[in-house]
Order: sequence, then structure tokens, then C-alpha cells
Amino acid sequence: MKKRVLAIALVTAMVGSMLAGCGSKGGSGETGTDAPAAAADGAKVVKVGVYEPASGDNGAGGKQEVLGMQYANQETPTIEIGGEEYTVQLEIVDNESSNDKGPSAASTLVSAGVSIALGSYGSGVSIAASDVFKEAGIPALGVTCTNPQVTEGNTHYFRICFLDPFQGTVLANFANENFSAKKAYILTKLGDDYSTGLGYYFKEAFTGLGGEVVEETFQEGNSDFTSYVTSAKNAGADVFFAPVSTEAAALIIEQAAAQGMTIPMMAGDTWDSNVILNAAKGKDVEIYVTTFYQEGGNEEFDKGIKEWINGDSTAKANNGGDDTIAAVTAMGYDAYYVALEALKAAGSTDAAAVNEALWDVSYTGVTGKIEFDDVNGDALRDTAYVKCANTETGAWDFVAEQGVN
Amino acid sequence: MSKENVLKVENVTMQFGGVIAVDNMNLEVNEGEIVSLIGPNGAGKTTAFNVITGVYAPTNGAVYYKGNKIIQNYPQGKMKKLYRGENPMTYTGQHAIAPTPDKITRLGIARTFQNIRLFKSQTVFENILIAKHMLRTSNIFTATFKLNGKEEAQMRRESEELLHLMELDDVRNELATSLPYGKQRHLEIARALATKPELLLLDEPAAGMNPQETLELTQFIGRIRDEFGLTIFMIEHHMDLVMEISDRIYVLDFGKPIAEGTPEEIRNNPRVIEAYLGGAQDE
Amino acid sequence: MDWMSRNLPYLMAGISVGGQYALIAIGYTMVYGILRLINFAHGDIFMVAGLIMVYSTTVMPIYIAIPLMILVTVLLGFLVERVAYKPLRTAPRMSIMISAIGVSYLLQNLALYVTGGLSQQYPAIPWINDTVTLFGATTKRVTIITPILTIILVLLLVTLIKKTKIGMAMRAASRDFETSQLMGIKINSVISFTFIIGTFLAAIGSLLFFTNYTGVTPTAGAMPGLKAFVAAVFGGIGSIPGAVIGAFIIGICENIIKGLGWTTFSDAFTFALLIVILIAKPTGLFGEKVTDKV
Amino acid sequence: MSTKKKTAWNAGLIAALLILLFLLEQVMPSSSMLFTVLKKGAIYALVAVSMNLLNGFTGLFSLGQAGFMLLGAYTYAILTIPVEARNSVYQYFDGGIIQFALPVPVALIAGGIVAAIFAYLIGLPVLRLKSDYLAIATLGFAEIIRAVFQWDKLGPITNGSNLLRNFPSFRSVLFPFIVAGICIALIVMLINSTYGRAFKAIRDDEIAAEAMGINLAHHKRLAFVISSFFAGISGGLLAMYQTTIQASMFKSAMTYEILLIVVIGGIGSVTGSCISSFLFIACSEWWLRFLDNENLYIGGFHVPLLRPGFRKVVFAIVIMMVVLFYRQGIMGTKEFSIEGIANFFKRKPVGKKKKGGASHE
Repeated sequence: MKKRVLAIALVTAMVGSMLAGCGSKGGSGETGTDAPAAAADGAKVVKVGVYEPASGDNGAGGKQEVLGMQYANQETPTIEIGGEEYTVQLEIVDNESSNDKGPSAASTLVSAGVSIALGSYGSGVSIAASDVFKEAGIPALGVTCTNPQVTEGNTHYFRICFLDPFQGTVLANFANENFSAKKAYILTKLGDDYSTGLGYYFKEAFTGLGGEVVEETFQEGNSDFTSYVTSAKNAGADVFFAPVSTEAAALIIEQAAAQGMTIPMMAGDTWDSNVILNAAKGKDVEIYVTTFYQEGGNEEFDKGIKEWINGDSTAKANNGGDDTIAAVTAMGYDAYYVALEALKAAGSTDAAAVNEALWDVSYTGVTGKIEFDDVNGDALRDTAYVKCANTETGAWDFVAEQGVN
Repeated sequence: MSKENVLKVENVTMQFGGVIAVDNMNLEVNEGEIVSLIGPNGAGKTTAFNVITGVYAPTNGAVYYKGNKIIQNYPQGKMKKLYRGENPMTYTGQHAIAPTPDKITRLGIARTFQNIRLFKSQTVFENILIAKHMLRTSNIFTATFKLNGKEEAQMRRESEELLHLMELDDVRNELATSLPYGKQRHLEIARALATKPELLLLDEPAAGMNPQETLELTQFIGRIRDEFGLTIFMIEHHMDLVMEISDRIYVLDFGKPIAEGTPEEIRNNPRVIEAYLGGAQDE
Repeated sequence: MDWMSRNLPYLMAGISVGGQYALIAIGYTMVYGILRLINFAHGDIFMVAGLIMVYSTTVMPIYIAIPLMILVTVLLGFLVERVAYKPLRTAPRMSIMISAIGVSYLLQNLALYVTGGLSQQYPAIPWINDTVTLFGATTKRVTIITPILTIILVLLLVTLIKKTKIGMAMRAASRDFETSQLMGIKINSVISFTFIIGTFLAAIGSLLFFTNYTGVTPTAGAMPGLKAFVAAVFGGIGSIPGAVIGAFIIGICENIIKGLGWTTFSDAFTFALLIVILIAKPTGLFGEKVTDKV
Repeated sequence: MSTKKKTAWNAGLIAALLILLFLLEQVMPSSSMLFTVLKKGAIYALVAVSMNLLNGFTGLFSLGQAGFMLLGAYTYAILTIPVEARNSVYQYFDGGIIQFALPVPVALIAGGIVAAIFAYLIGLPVLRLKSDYLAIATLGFAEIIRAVFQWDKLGPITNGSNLLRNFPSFRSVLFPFIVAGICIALIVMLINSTYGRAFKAIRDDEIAAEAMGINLAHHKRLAFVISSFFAGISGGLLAMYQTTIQASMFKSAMTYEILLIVVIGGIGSVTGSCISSFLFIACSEWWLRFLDNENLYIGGFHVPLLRPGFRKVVFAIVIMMVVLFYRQGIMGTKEFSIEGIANFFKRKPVGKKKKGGASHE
């Protein structure tokens, strides 16, 4: 009896939702996430999709990246497109740092009818969602996904950051010049395209400089890095290169310190995070990272966003509990404005038009000038900042601004 | 009794760890006979059945079916030291033969179980039909694509006939486990018959039946023996039934065969009387 | 000496991780022994214990937080059994197992919700978190304490099971569930007690584990949980010494494999080892052989 | 109803369903989440039914499904990436060593066959194990397969642990429905054949089945291999749906998810597995997404608690409810049928929703 009622309820729900789905032809609103406030004041709404991880391995980084966008959105909530005033609404989905959950999250954005999608932190998820955006004809703007494969051969995927071949070379050069490193220990995570990619390019560049490498990998879910640290010590490596997520990074730092590993640790942009600073604080470790933005690069932006973060408890929690500005936040901030530029240039909210317009966007943001090349839509960038973790103050010390010569 | 020997058990010993369940058993069952195996509880009767049907590999000894050796083993490994039965050396060095139960069944030896083992989620009809599976000639593709229509039809027809014979027609679509106890026993026999055996092993077919049902069963066993040309070897406690239909009887006590003969001989055998009364726990 | 200082860290990491697996594995093996249930949620309870510690240390001193964490974890284990497993005691085994997977799912997602998906830094516990040097190898003190503490706890547990009345009841229940019920053993309290011991050990295990590997994420319990379960099966599920020995073997082998540079296969090797053992001895190293009654 | 009439009814229903889907695709924007759910649901339905064949119908408790899906997905992807795209996909391995591409149907079937071959080899030692031991051993094998496919040395074939992409995918929702439909139909035909009866006999009572002349080892292996074959095909479909694949996707969590679908649908019910896979996917991907939105208002009321992750908590609670109060799953061991619906409403004449709504699945 009870079961029958439940069964009928289920069937009703099923049919009901199908009908609801059929009813909303515009392709929006199935999820019931319609703008609460925006719809009320009658202004037109343009939706900007945010495809970022809020959980999983890259959750911390993804959240910081979203912070930049939210701050920018809060700073500039409206835009004039083709002479009309539009309210910009961020549609945020969580891709769970997972290549198999990503496409569904991207589909959610597509069905919400976004004009452009921003993201993602993490190259693998960006590649995984690429085809979903492509099929829907929606342009995507990568913020900090540095793997070349994200944009390669695609006319709909753009990005505003530098690429891993560049970053890997910068890091290799830096290791070679500053530590006269002859042997590098490279630790990458299996199944993480960012990690394996950057590891590969670092290896290429480093061996090109006459160095020697020891490569090892770890599986997802691994939290015991003591053996890796031991192996690095035993191999007699001069640098420990670990382009991995912050989650694993914190563990590696902790265990390296516990085992008294003294060789410098190096990593790419992911490590530019207060997670790393917190883990390294008070420990005897040396950490160098390459990144997109150096705090202090733009006083006005720094001040504004710090104020905002400190005034919003959720934002502060998402930033890891303090007001250190991560480079990805600055990148997220810039990405939002690049998207607005494209919308303005397109003169409409039509995704195809925005896609066309993106090629010619030129914008100078807090992280520098952003322009796209004509082949893949990659940003033309030739410098990276190298920072060093100050284990006493728990802040980043600027080391160098480095390019490839 | 000049008939052909169907089953021959030779020197079979079954030892579990230190416990000898069957101790040097020798027996023969001839074609067309109904032979009973009796003995107090725990005498090793069911274990003997399990050895014959391949559920357990014997610790030592051999089993012949229609003159061919189908099972053979000798104490090996740890058992070599532990073995306390007789004739340990007889088969040493010979090839051990330990077929799985399904092979034995396909040779023509079918069995029923003491604690009924029907396919519980299946209907009465399906229970019988499943037993027909071993007679198939179709392979998995022809069966899936229903290219074996003729064979399938034949399986179903034969199963129907068995149902009819067992007077289970009216409950054919009931779940097997929903039947009353007596009917379940009948169904088990029907299922065993569906494999078209020549030798049928019945493990306490009358257990839990009232005298009336037992009487019917007695007649029934006689009837199927004649109708299907079977040889029957059974374990039973109901002495009326045993004495009524058995051609010969073997008596087992503490794993050891203690007597053999016609019902009349067994009835008067002092050792049997002692085993049953001395054991003082049965019937 | 050089060889020693080069390779000792692998061995120490292995023994320490093995001890942590052992503490979790006991929970699996005891529950399985009595309920024939693979308690998939056990690894997640271990993770929740870590989170409780993280959050409780933000509002109270560590010497209060530790007992509180153990208490709350034990309570959680008790509640999970009462809510998710007890109602299904008569249901088919598959249902209970699905319920366990459901609990695991729920705990992970709750943790995800509470932490916002971010890795939480485990508090540093004084003294055991200090760095020490042993035969030229540097490590945290917890690495050395873990195996010792594990063995002490296991000895206490074995004594408890051998000597006390409740221990006797547990042994009886794992031997024959129905009969022990008929014999007047209060089966529900025995089961609850089993869960309490299991989660207590998991809580201690989590303390040691996360002091060594300081990030607590919603899925942090999944891998150690699975490994510990493998250890329990490896040693013969239902057997406490088996689980402990299995856990140490797996912990050590895993780190040796990493030391040899076969890092891609460090997890796979654990499973390969398990499969080899199961094929050679289908009930694990110390498992009892079961014969089907026909 | 006679068998023929039933078959006709079923065929009609399926045709109606396909036509309905076709019409839906014409009417609705292709970006609708409905299609995402339908596509993924169809694929999960197939893998759930294949797992049900093993766990539900043969009584073999195996947790290796994700591993076999991985094999199918990789085989499909490796065999179909266009030659000209190989250099960019296998960028770290000089374009890989396979320099040809097969048509989609061939590659899908090849995926199934590879999974089946592996299943055969794995089954030789493992199928002798009983219940939970079998489960953990198959789970272990799935993990081993995953590790092997991430191995650098196999990179020229598998691209190491990196993504495989650029292989052909499908656009229309009809494709996965037809492929999964055919596969499920085959499984149903198998279950209804004499072999299917033998499988069920093994599930009910191994010893009795053996005594009835059913070769246990042979039949268990058959069920294992067939189930893996279809898991392989569904892996191929999943690859097509996702457009990129990677070994790290196929974790044991995926197997648990499929097991949940099977049990929620009812162990031993094919239609149950299908229905529950659609419900499961719809709940996890679509219906509950609004719970992740922090700024949800009902009227003027700001709904509390909502923030990313809440959806999953609710989903987990729903699953627990179903498991605790609905032990037999949605369908138990019964099958969905016209008769069933008719009886359903006859017994309890509510009749307010008699529009065959449930036949959507």
C-alpha cells in the first residue's frame, strides 16, 4: 500500500519533470536557479557561466578563482551590450575536479543558456568539458588551465594564462641558474593532465639543459609521501619538482619537513596558494613557484579585494581563512572583464557572436595585457613571476620576473 | 541376482580432519534393484552419498559406475600422516579421479537431498525445466537467439509430462518453496528424474512424512523404478518403507558397514539390532 | 650504515602505515566476523574522526579535544549501526551492504558539505608530532609510536575477548549467530559493543594517521579504508591477529614497492598480493576453512 | 496475455518510446539537461543490467564492473581516434604506435570483446572464490587494470595516464538508446533462455544446481564473460558520451554507484535496473542541482543551508531512505510490464494517472 503510493508519486514526479522540461523551451530555468534579484528589477540578464571546481582535489584553487570573478561581478554588475543595459549573472557550477563529472556540470551551464563560460582551474576538466561547449557553440575562456591541449585545434576555447611548455621552461631555467641543479626529482599525479603535462615539459627543458631527472608518480587518494621524499633524497636530487594540486602539496611539504629534506621544492602556478604558505609556515623548507600575479602588482585591486574578502565571511572561508591574494583570484578577476569586453564587442548576448568577438579582444588587467593569438586563442604572455615562500611570515617573497630567452 | 552391476563402492573412506565419517565402505548396487542404506544418525550415510555424487572427494577408495571407474583417490598431503582408515596403500600412485558433481549427474546418476534443496525463487515447473538444461545440445548463442526452438519445446513437453506424473500439474506455477513438505519431496524426485538418470540416489525421501504419505511414496518409488527402468539406491529411516521395497539393505554404523542382506536377513541380524538399540537414539 | 639510512625510512613508513591500517582493519574484521557485513562506512568514520579533531581543536585545548573526538567517533559508530544496520538485520545481506555503501556516501557528502570540499589541516599534537632521528633517518615521533601503540592495543583487545564475559559473547556470536541468540546472549548489545570497539580503534588510528599525513579531505578515509579492508581479508577476515599481520605486511610491501620506483603500481600491488593469497588460500592467511554442509 | 501478444505490446512500446524521443529531440533545444540525463541514463542502464546479470541472476558478487568499462572505453577510444588527430592526442608519445582507425560499431564491439577476454582470464583463478572474497578480488582486479592502463611504458598505446580524446561521439540521444536497447534485449533473451534458467539455479542453490548437471565453473565463467562484454560496450558508449576518457575515472566508487543502481532497482529485475538508472542519474545530475544554489528564494524566503554540496547530502539521504524503507528495491524481482500496470491499478483503483506515464522508461 505504502509502496504503491510511493510508486505513483515517483511516476508523477517523473512525468511532471519531463513536462516541465518540455515546457521551458528556452532551455533555461529547469534547474529552478532563476535569478532571484536580477529578474525583479526588469533589466535584461546576460549569463556568464563559471565552470570551476568547488570540491575535490582542486576545490581550494577553484574557489579562489571564483572569488576573483565574484568580486569583479560585484564591482561591475551591469554592462551595456548593443545599447541596452544588461545585468551580468554568474552561473556557477562545481565540476568536482573530476573529468567524468565535468561534462555534466558543463551541460548544466549550456542548458542554463550562458553566453560564455569561464574556467576551469585544472586542465583535465577543461579538456573534458571542451566538447560540450563546442557542441553547444558556446565560447569558453580558460583562466588558469595551462595545458596546451585545452585550446589546441579549438576555435571556441580561449585562455588568458601562459602555457605549460613556457612555464616548464621557466622553471627548468630557474632551477638551472639559481641552484645549478643537475638532477631533478619530478613527482606527478597519475591521471592529472596538468600535473603530467607540466612534469613532461619541465623534464624536456631540464634535460635540454643537460640535467638528469628521476620521475615518479602517485595515485589519486594517496596521502603517504614519505617514501617519495626518501627516494628523492636517496636519488641525490638537487631540486624536488612537484606540479600537483594544493591538497597533495600540503601533505608533501609536511612530510618533507618531517624527514628533514633540505633541497628546494619547486612547482607551477597551483602552488601559489595560501594553503602552501600555511603548510610551510614555521618549517624548514624552501619553496619556489611560478605564477601569474604577484601581490602588490596592482595596489588598487589588492586593497579592494582584501576589503571585500574581509567583509564577507563566506568569501573569506573560500579563500582559506585569510586575505592573501592568490594569483588565480587575480586571473579570475581579469577573466571576468575579458568576458565583458567580448560581450561588449559582440554587441549581443549570442554565444556565436561572443565567440567571434573574443579573437580581437585586447584588455589590460591586473595581471598584465591580455590578447589572443590567431591560431588557438591562447594569451600572448611571455613573463612569469617566481615567488618564494617565506616560512617565517607565511607570505610570498618576490624573487624574479622571468621569461624565456 | 545375475544382473549387471551398476554401482560399486570399493574401500571408500572419508575422513574429515581426525573424524572418520565413512570407514572402508564396500557395496554394490545391481541393475534394477532397490537398495537401501540404513543406520543410526551420524553413521555416515549422507557422506557416502556425497562421495558417490562427487560433492566430496573420498580420502581413499574408488567408485565404479557400470564397470567404469569414476572416482578414485588415496591419502595425499597432510592426510598421508593423519589417515587412520584402512587400505591406505591400495590406490597409491594411481591417478586420482575427482569429477565435479555435474559430471557424475551427466553420467546418469541423479540424487535428491536430505534437507530439500529446491531452487527457491523458481516455480515448480521451472525447477524441473532447469534440470533439463544438462541435456541441451544448443550453445549459448543458439539458445539466446531462440534457434533451439525444437529442443526447447521438447524440454518443456518432457517437463510437463513429469509434472503430470508427479501430480503437480495444479501447482505448476507456484513457487517451489510454497508447496507443502511432501509435495516438495515429490518435486525433488521429479527434478532428479528430469535429468534422465539410470541410477537414482534418494536421501531420506520419506523424512517428515506421515504414514499415509509414506505408504504412497513406497508405491510411487516402485512405480518409477519400473516405468523409467531405474536402479534406486536410497537412505531411509522409515523401516516399513525400507523393508517393503528394498531388494537388499546395507547397514552402516559409525562409518562402518556392519551388515548386508535381504530385508529378512537384516531384520534378524543381531549386530543390526544392537546397533539400533545400543545406539539408543534413533527412530 | 649508509644502506640503513637510505632504506630505513621506507621500512619505518611501512611499519607505521601498517599499524594505522591495522587499527582500522580490526573494525572491519570484527564486524565481519559477527554480522558477515563489509562495513564500507568504516573508512569514512575514520575520516570523520579526523574532521572532528580539526574542528574541535579550534574551540578547545588539545587535551580535551582528543578524548572528545574519541567519544564522538564512538558515538557515531554506535549510531550508524543502530540506524542503518539494525533495522536490516533480517534483510538479505546485499541490502545491509548497500546500506553501508549508503552511509559511506552520506558521510563523505556531509563532510564535503561541511568542509566545502577543502582539505583541512590536521592540528599538530605536541610531542608525537616532533621530529626525531633514528639510525640516521629523520622522521616524526608518531612513526615510531604507531606500531608500539598498535601492538599494545591489540594485546589489550585480545585479552578482552579471551577473558571477559562480553568477549566470550562476541566469540560465540561470531561462531554461530542464531544459536548464541538462543543461548540468551543479548545480540544487539554484543553488536553495539563490537562497533564501539571498532570505531574506538579507528579513532586512535585516525589520530596517528592524520598526524603523519595532515590533510583531511572528504575522501581521505576511502583509500586507507579499502587498504585496511584488504588487509583484513588478506589475514583471513574474522581473525584479529590475521588483520594485524595482514595490515603490517601490506603497509611494508606498499612502501617497498614505492622505494623500488614502481610507484604507479603501489596500490595495484596490494591487490595483486591479495589475489595471490586468496587463490592459494581462499579464506586468507589465518581464515578458517569452511566446508559446505550438504 | 499470450506470449505473442506480449511481445507485440513490448515491441510497440519500444517503438513508441523511440518515436517519442525522436520527437522530443525535434521540439526541445538540444542543450536541455533532459537529454544529458537520457544519454547517460541509457548507458548506465546497460551497465547496471550487465551487473545485474552477474549479481542478481547468477548470484556472483562481483565488483569489477568499472574495470571492464575501462577496458571497453579504452579499446573504443584507442581504435577510433582519427589518424590525423593522433599526434595531438599522443603528444608525449610521438603519436602512439597505432596508426589506423576503425569504424565506430566495430570498435564498440571490439571494446566488448577485449573486456570479455580479460574477464575470461581473470575468471580462471577468481571465480573459484566465494561471495565476499570474490567481490574483493574482482574489485582488486579492477584497480590493477586501472594502474596498468596508467603505466607510462604502455603510453604509446594507452597515452599513459593522460586523457584520450578526439574520438567520434554521438549527438542524438537515439544512438545510446538503440545500442543499449539492443544489448539489454540480448541480455533479456539470454536470461529467458535455458542458460538463463541455469544461471538462476546457480544463484538459488549452487549445490543443487551442480547436482542437476549444471557445470558451475563453466556457467559462472559464461555469466562473468557475458556481463563483462556488455560492461565493455557500455564503457565504449560512456567514452562517446563523455568525449574524453581517462583511466582515473574508473574508480571503485563508480562500481559502487552501479551497484547502488542495481539494488535500488531491485536485484534480479532488468526493468528495475533500467528505471533506477534513469532516476539515479536524473537525481544526481539534474533534479537536485538547485540545492547547490546559495541564493534560492521561494517567494521572498531565503532558503537556508543551501550551498554547493548540499545536493549531494540530500541525494545521499534519499538513497538511505530507499535502502532502509524499500529493501527490495523499486521492482523487487518483478519486471515492469503492461500486465503489471494493469494489475497495479486494478488492485487499487486510484486511476488518476493512467496515462502510461511510467512507460517513458
